[in-house]
Amino acid sequence: MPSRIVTLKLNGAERELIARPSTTLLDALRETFGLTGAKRGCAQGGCGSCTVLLDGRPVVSCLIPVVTVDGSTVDTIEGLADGDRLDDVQQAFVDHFATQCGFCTPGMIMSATALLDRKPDPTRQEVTEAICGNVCRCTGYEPIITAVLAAAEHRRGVPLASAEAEV
Amino acid sequence: MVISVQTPDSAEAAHAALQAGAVPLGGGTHLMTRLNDRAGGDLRLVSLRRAGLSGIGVDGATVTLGAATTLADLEDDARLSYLSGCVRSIASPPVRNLATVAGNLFVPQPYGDLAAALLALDAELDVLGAGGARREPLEQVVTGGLRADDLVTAVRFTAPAQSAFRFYKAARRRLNSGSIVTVAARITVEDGLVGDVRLVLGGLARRLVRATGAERVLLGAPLNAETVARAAEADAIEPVDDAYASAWYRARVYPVHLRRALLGA
Amino acid sequence: MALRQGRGYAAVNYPTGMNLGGDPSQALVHATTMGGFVVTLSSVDLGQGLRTVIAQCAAETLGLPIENIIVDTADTDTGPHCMGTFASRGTHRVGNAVIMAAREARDVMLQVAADELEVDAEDLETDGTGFIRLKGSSEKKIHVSDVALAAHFRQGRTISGRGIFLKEPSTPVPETGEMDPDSCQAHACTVAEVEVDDETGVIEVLRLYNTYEIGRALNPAIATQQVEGGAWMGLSHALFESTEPYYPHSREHGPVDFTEYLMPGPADIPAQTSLFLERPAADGPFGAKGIGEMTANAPIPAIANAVYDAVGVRLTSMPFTPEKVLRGLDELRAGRAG
Amino acid sequence: MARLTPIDNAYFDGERTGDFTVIGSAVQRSDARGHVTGRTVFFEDMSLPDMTHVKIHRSTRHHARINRVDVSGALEVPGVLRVITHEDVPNNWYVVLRLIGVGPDDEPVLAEDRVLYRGEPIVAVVAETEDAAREGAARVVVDYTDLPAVLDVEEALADGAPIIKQAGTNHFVYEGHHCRRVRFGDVERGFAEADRIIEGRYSSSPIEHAPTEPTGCIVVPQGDGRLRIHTNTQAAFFTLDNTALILGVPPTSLRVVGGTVGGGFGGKVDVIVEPLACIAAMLTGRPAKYVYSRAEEMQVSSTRAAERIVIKDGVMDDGRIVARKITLYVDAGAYSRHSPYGTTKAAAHMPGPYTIPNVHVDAYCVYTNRTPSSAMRGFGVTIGDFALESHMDRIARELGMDPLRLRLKNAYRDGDMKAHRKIASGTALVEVIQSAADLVGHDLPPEYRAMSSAERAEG
Repeated sequence: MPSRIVTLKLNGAERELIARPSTTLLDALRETFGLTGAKRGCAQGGCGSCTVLLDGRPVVSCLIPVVTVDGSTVDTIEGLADGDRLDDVQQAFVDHFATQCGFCTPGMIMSATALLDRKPDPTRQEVTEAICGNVCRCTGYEPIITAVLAAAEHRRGVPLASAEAEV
Repeated sequence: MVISVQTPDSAEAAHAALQAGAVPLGGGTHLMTRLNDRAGGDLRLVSLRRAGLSGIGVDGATVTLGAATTLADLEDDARLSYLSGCVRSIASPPVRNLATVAGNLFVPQPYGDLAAALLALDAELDVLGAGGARREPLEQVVTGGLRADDLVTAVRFTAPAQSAFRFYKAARRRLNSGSIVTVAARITVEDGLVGDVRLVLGGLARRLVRATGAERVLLGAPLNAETVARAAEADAIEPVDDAYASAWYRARVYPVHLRRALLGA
Repeated sequence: MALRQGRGYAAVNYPTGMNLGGDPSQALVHATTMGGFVVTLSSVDLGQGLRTVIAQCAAETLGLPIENIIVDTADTDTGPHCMGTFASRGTHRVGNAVIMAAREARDVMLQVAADELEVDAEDLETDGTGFIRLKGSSEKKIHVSDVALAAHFRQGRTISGRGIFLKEPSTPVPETGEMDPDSCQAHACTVAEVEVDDETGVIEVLRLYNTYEIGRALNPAIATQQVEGGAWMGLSHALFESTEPYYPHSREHGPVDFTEYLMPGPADIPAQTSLFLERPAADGPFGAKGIGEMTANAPIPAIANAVYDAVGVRLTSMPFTPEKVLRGLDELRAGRAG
Repeated sequence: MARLTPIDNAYFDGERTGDFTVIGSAVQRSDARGHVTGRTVFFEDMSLPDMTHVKIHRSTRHHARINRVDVSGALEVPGVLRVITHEDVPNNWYVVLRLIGVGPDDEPVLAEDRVLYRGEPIVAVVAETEDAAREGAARVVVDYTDLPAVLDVEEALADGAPIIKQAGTNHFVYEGHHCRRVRFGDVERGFAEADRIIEGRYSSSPIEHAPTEPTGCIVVPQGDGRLRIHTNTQAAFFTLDNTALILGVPPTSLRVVGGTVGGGFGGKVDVIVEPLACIAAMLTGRPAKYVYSRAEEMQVSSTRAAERIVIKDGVMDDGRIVARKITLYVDAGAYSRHSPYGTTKAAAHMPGPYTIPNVHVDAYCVYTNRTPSSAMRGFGVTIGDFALESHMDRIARELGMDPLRLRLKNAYRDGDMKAHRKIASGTALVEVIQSAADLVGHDLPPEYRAMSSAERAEG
């Protein structure tokens, strides 16, 4: 089985790995780089738990042989926070109690991040479209939608609930 | 098990890999789900991601979609706004960022809604085969398939006239749901009568169905509920049971959805 | 074609704890050198927020800020026995065990503080900010970190406590079914408003109104998560879910992925309006009842009853697929025609 | 901030005593930060060198005798280390029921001479990679003789039905009875006195827990000879005790570590993955992972049981329900797991939150050649509530009565005796109905408004 060296720009840094043909991007993130934020919920592209950004776009990383994306930019949940400081989508998920078991959360946040990067002022409908590939079995989605809309407001200058609380 | 993945940088190289027995990998949204989950013999893949097959060309009324263009690329292209409803009805953004135009042509029903739309638009395929490049009507490929070493490089169609294209999909959920009935149609109405119609049904049967019977009923007739009801009776469709709906239900609601697709209500 | 609206009602109760009892949970609590308190358990957090609520129970009982509490759980080498997280038992069973353990630890903590302050332990109180003070005095006080240091290094005492909760097991009488199944009962009433497409049988749930009686909302934000997520699951069961879509006639077409196994997505959810009532349970931790399971139950019949209200079809088989509604409508129409 | 469900203090005001500092406040979840940063560690996030993988060869038949199992093809697959058959399992019985005091053991860990459902595990394959384990499992060949399958609960109980269980009946036996019984008052007399009889039949199909995180575990052999089991079980000691019994080892030789679970809903109460992963680790001396694929989770893991519930009520024209007879069938699938327990819970829940003087319940736990069902959120109650509350609506319609008044009239209250002969206390059905009526502007007359769970008005 011919393995290949693959280079990724991963969360801003050039990283290399040796990949077998069957190694998926998800395998590479979790097993090679130890970035276990992206989860394996189904390996069928159906749950969205493994969503990461590939060249800025949300993708289900379980369906991508990593050798096919050599040279690409990959961003994962681990790259969002600035040290201990959560980014606004993460903070909104915390503030609005948008997590329960937490398994869908990283993928959900990456889908939401991709949306807000393209559309800082999404409608509720656009939020539901953006996260419709991310299965959550716990929350019923409403707090997640609320959190994404709150993060969007924050990007338009409205402080997050937590910031208000601190004042 | 996947024993190799080639990432050729040209259509010719990709085609050569197919001739050597490799299997084409578009977005992987169908094939990879199987490979991740099921045992199987050794498999060599050829990825089309880098083969120069992506891109959307609009030249006058002629539209050319590279085979490896993603569904998300179609969704984002304002020139293809008539396809937006169709594309957004397919799966979810993280899947549409991978899934390709040509891949969608070969997924089994009740998926493959873009294929229904392209068939309604009477698309042609650019195919690189053993004898070189050729054109194949999509309609022929939908029924007859392609050879294992044929490589689809592009899909071409004529853009529909203003508001002449209808796409309607009934599914169990609003978003990200397999089809129960998909209706894709190119239809023009002149002086109250149907002037031109091409009608394709997805989701109902094992394969896409060109509803030629319905087309005959519609052609030259007034586009109203009575005509559409007759049109819905005109084809022998063999609906199927699956996890989404029974054959009975599909058959039962097909006339309703045909009417909603063509008349809007 | 018509979209026809209807409203349906359902009211339910739900037992807390394993049926027939006999399902214990234990807790250990001990202070660390600087006044952190570790709650040691073997209980499992499934995402319902057990860790957080348990920390609240411990903090409240000890009279300390929640920041002082560490919950260490689900390692069978260190944590004492817990039956498990199911049967709406976590908050109730584990909460009670933690309160018992924390009370014992609190007693030691106050005794140590009393010895340091040279007063009677019975005259001390906690103020919730970390100080233990003489009742009625703002001067005479000691911080819990000093108490813990004193216990460790001066007095040579462990500030610790043990707790267990067990509802005595009941055995049903075979002939009559006489038994004591539950610890307490939570309650819910759901009003569902639906819209039914009478040509396709598709049900849309527009709104769910729910009142839940939950004993005590130990953490209203987490309780809200439980009830909203639970009502969503009820809706999902009602309209979509089955591993065997043709049960019992055929075992075929069983879903194998999240595409085929249908659940409402973010675009398919109704507006939920909820309200809590609190009738504290005599044996519940601060009166709390178990609510994790109940919340999925009432929406199902409420939706069925709303469909009847809308179109006159009595749905007797879950899930309420468009096909079942449409077959019902067809029968009604055939009956009317005949 | 989070949307908080309001608490209506007007109800039970006198009972809501207590002055709290932390209880009752919306303390932030201690796990939220880990969840949003991806730092929360689920069992599969553990990275272990030298890990092996377990995949299962499963029955393709609903009910069959196993004539022969040929594992030679599996062993030829490069990377396959071992195959595990029932002969490698020291005590080849799941004992979940024994631990809660219910017998007999009825489910093998790996099938021996027969299979009772499609998907039943027959051989476990341990390999260097998931791909190799999967390939190995696919290459196992089983020679079957099909036996008649029973796929319907009522057909299973009918005279002449093929008996699929070695215990000799297609139903669980409750202390000599065919079913869990509740007998209260005299239901036939109640029917005779009733103004009308209202009957209904309700059913459901199996439901999957569908946690986003599949059920699984990683077992790591320790230097001291013990096994450390990282698992997403819902019950750490349940897993520990069951696994020790199956392995025939002292419980002190195992350590279960878990507590962080990507959704359970009852499905992770089963102890299915841990014993085989432990055997794989013991046989290879290496860490072993066994995690369900999504397809296995959907079709092989336990379901919420399908139920069939028949209700016959004796009702007075004023809305009082004077008799309720319930026949309830739980489709346990091929094996007991927790279904006999859940069926008793279903019986205990009847006749719902109502005070009815004559009650007769027969709750059957029935075996069929289906995927075994087991615990799920609302175990024993969810489907019963669907039936009961649909039936209440049916009664209200038939009587032409307001559905909420019908419920209030029959609502159980403090001091009432339930059908299982326990005196009710802490009830609040009346109040949740009154409150919900207010939420939607549903008028209730003063006498219904004045009702209280704590006391009944005179007369």
